[in-house]
Amino acid sequence: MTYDLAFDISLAGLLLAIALWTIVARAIFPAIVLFMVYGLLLGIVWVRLSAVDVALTEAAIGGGVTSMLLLGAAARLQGKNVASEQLGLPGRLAAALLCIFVTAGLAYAVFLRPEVAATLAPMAKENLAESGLGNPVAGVLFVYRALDTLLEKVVLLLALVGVWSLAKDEMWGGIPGLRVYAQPSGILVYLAQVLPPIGIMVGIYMFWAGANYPGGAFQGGTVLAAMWLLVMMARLQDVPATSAPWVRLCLVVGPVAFLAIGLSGFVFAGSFLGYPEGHAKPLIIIAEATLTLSIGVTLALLVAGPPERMPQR
Amino acid sequence: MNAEMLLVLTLALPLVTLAGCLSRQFRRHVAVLLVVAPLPALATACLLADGSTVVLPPALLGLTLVLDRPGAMLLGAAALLWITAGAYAGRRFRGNPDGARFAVWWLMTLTGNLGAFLAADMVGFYLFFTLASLAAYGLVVFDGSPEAKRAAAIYVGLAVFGEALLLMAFVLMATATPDSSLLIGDAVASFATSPWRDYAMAFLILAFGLKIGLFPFHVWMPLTYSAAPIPAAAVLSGSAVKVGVIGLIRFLPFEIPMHNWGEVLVIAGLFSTFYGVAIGITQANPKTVLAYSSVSQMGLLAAVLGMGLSAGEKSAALVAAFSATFHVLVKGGLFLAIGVATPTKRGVWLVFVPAVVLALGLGGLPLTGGALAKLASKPFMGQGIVGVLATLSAIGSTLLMLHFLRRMWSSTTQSEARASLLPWLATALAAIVLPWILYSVVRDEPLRDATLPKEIWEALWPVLLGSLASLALWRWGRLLPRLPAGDVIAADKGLVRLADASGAAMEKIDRYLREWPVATALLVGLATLLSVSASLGR
Amino acid sequence: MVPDAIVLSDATTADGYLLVLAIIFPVIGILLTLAFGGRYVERIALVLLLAGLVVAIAIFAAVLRDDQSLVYIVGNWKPPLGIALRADGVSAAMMLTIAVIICAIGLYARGEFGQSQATVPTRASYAFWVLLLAIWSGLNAMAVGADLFNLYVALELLTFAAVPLVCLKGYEETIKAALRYMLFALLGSVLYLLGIALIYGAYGTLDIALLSDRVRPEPIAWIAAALMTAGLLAKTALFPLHLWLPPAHAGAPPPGSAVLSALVVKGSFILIVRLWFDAMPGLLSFAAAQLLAALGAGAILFGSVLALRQARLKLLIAYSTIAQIGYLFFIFPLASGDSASTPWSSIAWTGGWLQLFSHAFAKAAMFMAAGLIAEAVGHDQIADLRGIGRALPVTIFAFGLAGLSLMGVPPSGGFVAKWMLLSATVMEGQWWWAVVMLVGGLLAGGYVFMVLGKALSSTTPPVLRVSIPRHSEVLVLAVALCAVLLGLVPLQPSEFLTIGRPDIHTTALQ
Amino acid sequence: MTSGVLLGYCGAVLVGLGLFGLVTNPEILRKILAFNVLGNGVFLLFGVIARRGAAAGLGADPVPQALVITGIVVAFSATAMAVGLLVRLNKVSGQTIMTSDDPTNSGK
Repeated sequence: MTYDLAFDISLAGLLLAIALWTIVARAIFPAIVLFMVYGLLLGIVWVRLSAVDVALTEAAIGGGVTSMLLLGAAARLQGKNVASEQLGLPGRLAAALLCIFVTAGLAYAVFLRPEVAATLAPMAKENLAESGLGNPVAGVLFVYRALDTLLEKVVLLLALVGVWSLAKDEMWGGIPGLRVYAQPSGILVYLAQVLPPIGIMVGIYMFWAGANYPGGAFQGGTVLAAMWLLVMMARLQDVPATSAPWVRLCLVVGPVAFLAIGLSGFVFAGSFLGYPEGHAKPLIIIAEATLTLSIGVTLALLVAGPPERMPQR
Repeated sequence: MNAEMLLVLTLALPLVTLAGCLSRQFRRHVAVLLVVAPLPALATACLLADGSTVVLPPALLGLTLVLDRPGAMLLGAAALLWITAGAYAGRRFRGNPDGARFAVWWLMTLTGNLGAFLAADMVGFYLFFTLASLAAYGLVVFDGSPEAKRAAAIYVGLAVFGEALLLMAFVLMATATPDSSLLIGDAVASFATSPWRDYAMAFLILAFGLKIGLFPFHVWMPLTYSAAPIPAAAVLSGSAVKVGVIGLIRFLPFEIPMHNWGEVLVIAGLFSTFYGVAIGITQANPKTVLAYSSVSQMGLLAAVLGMGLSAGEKSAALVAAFSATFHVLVKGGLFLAIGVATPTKRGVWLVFVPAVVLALGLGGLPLTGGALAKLASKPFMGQGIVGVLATLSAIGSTLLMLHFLRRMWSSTTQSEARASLLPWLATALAAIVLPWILYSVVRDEPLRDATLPKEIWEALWPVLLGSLASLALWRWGRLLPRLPAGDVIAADKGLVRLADASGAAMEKIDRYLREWPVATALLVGLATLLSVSASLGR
Repeated sequence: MVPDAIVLSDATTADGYLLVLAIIFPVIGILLTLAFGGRYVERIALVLLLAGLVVAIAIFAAVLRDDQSLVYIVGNWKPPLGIALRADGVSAAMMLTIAVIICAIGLYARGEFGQSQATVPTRASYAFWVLLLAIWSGLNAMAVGADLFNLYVALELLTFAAVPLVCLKGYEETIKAALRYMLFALLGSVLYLLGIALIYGAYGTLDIALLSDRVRPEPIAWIAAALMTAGLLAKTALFPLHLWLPPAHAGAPPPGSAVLSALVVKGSFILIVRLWFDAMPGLLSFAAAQLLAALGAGAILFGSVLALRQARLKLLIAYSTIAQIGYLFFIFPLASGDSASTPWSSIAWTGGWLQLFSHAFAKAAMFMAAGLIAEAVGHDQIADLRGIGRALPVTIFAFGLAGLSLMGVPPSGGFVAKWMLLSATVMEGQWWWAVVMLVGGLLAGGYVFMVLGKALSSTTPPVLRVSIPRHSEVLVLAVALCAVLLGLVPLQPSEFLTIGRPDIHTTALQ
Repeated sequence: MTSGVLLGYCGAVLVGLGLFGLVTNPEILRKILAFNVLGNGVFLLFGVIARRGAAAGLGADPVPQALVITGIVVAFSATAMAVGLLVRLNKVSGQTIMTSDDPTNSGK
């Protein structure tokens, strides 16, 4: 037990130190690289909290695509004008006091634990059998709170539309301005050749296993996205135009399938997003499979950014 | 045609005419119809003397219309004035591309004006009151001159302010009325038990006082009447102001004597009476002089109502309505006279002579409506200080009106000489005749009382004194300071500067609050404050 | 003390599926246009606008007919495990308002974002239609959501649709505004999420009806409620958290401004009301209610004065939105008082919602009118709008009608709302809010007449760059007339807005 | 002190740190980064609550976990959109910081 606690304390200490560094570091690049490490550490923290599904998600997103996104942005920003708008010392001190106060308040809230911990775990477990799933988190995401998941996919797509809408008028439907390496270094090409097969296997496994074990569409999709981005950045494959029909199809196939299954629930299960008895698992697998693909493409395109050039004819 | 139909038609015809203005074809000729629109109102006033009520369906706001005696008198006189002024305006704007625009504002003001005399529920009254007030903006600003714009801006600011006060008064009254009734009668009756009656009274008196131009809310009157085109000034000063009078008549609880509030009205009214004269005689523009005369006359009316309120005399309302009716026609008529006065023989006989009769009528010249009004209100004014002041006010009125006649004479031009005299003469005739017809409605005493030598003398000597004073004014008037129209609002430069400075200060604060660090810190601070305040319990 | 029995059905009602359709229809549109590359985006959008309008009317009719809430249990999983959708009278009225305004804006936007035939749309027009649909979906989800986290997702849907709408034109200023909006809204979302975490940790459910039974007045609930409210206030742009609103609402294309100002800021407001009146009825202390209303009062004063000082028409309207949002917050002290047995039977409850609806119509009409004016003359400098009333009489008339509703002049929804709220101040003895409301009306009169005075002045009208189609003008007028028609609501607490409200007394939790 | 509570405090500190960065750092990209740290802190609180709700043989309550997964997706979408806006702003105006801008009374 004490080892555990010691581990947790050092983990938390490290995490906070890195977080502090990312916040106060002067230069942006080290901050983002540290943020990547921080994301991975957070993944470990989530494992410590017995939330492996979240751990995978956090590592894939926080340590992975978010950092890619931020790095890409940092590389593209021009002209740094910091000093003039820096908040004065009194202002920073006041802000620091405020933040310490907030932290104290939240710590107090954490300290105020109810006598009986509120939980839906028993209920979630109890009803899981009906869906045929083994992973209760997947159960919440695809059975109990499927509406949230569906709407969240719409949010994701909407974010993509939002990012695309930042394109110049004449570039609409063109190719995203992902930073690709004109003369990719050997290591990048090597990685881009070796990693994707493994990554794709991992991704597919993740969604497949997600039904019963930690993992799922989102984590799988994230891995797929990372692999695809790697391939594109190494110029092993061209970045597709955002108007390409297959891109559009990949984007919507998951949400469409999920929505179709949901609507069929009206007829076959007596409720929207309900599953007919005995067919829950295959339907969820179909939804997850298609969603994995869609999420992968969406995330990758989100990282790739708005269209910036037109395809050569 | 039954009574309900007629009542509805009174408002419907102006509205239909207004709706017709949506058509371009119709708009081109609408100026001619300004005479026609108030006709049903005149018919209503003549045919339905007392108490006809009609409740409109909820789809029409559930308005309740009623025609009682004071309402009928004012409605009739107002309709007459709207007809004659409409004829004047129609002639002036015929073929004028701006005519349609003028007509739209005209018809809106007309609807609001007539509606206010008929409304029996608070929402309806507020609706018409507001319509009349706000639509008049378009009439005031019509010329587009800088003075007109300034006048209109001040006018609309005060009008909206008055409406805010009135709204609060109505809400206070409605809240105190049982069964969520919105009828004015019910609301006034519940004054007796209302826990907010003093607040309601204060708001009522402020709101209506503003409308009838009691000091210091009179500032808009000289400005607007001077700026508005002649026919508009005629209906605004003649008719539209009476919305405030009918408001006081309808909403003051005469059956529940309120001594203090009555005194407030009397003091404010009498002060305005003399203030209007004092400032009016320094003015050069005849329209402005007439405006100050309105301030003075409305003040006197408020004093009569105030005495009635103090004493709990319901008949004061009827007497006030009678005086107001006379004032509708005289004031409207005199404005029209300004428009048609020419320095020709025809002008002297057909304009100046009747104008002298009308003008001195305001001073109480024997055998005019003014004398009848003074006679009718005498019992309320009593023999004390108020009575004396009321008599003295007649001297002031005479002085002011003679000053007006002189100013009108010296500012006549040939420009509008071709304007028809008919509207003016009709109005003048009505102003002379109508009071004699209506007197018996108001008072039980026989009409011949007014012709007794004693009464004639009592009415005559203030007029004579006033004339003497007028001679003095003629001789030494140049020594008087020239005050700008709108007197106290001349200080508005300071006010504007103050408003501007505070606006700039708020702008600065706003800019600071919209700084990112400030706003985010405020957000967090607010969360803290909210949790603390939630913990304080009920 | 446990509140009295909560009468809330937790089974799907007969017409409950309509609630799902209200959320899903726009989503189908988004997916279709993404799949087909937007070739038919305008047609798809218009068909779905019509379908959505029908659904909204059907929901309104069903609630009116059954005199009870519509409920839908998604996937047949009852709360706390599953998610319920509920539409009470307020939701139904809200959704109808949303539907009418969105449809009007859709028709209006055909001028700017229409497609001539089935060609590939331009960037802005494609994005506009998708974002409009997304906003509708988000708003409907906000109106019927009964689960705090589901509402969070809906809130994000709304934000993610609203932000790109702000910078659709792509100017530097609009991008800056969008970024500000985005970051501030995100901070708001995080605070809201934080509150959710605390709530779930303490009470084990996020369902509003269940929470109303479980929440106790205790520190964790206070902190959670405060965090969630603060987050939502940031998204509602209540003073002094309005930093993002003026540039965002003034910078968006006119149909976008209309939908943002009329509807989007109201989405988070509904949630604040649900939070304090439904989820945590015992927590709305006198002090908290006064605090919220005080912010509203600040909004009215600052927003109105700042509106008076703007040189640009769209900025003036944006600041007026800040002011008008302020009135909504008077519902907290005035509906939670002692003058009525339940908050929803109070006159302030009806007045507050009516203010929301009539402002929605009035503000939509104003921004639409401003759009037509800007299109016609190529700018929106108020000083240079002299005589525009003669060039665009119907538009200015509509603007004026909308302005009168904002001022609270009868007949208009704004007047009825103001009357009711004023009555409530009298009944509750909280006269200080009445003073603010009256001053607010005065200032509103100031800025409305500032514009009308210029527009109606008699100088020769400005030369129009393009002529404005008659039907656009009539559309704006129709929206403004909706605000006027709301003035026909009787001056009494509305029965409809109490449908489906729990029968508990807030005073029960002391 | 259990590890759950410890990590809860850790989340609270992350919230404070993120908030500080979001409030004070004028660079927009750093604000976005700080927002992510802030979000992580909030998610960690969910995690602590999930852990606290361990029952029925599950190591943690699955409901908060699912909420966090949804939350992470939303946060990522938000980051992507904010970054997109920032890059565009930078391209148009060369800015990388949040200036105290005023809605201009000038242009169109």
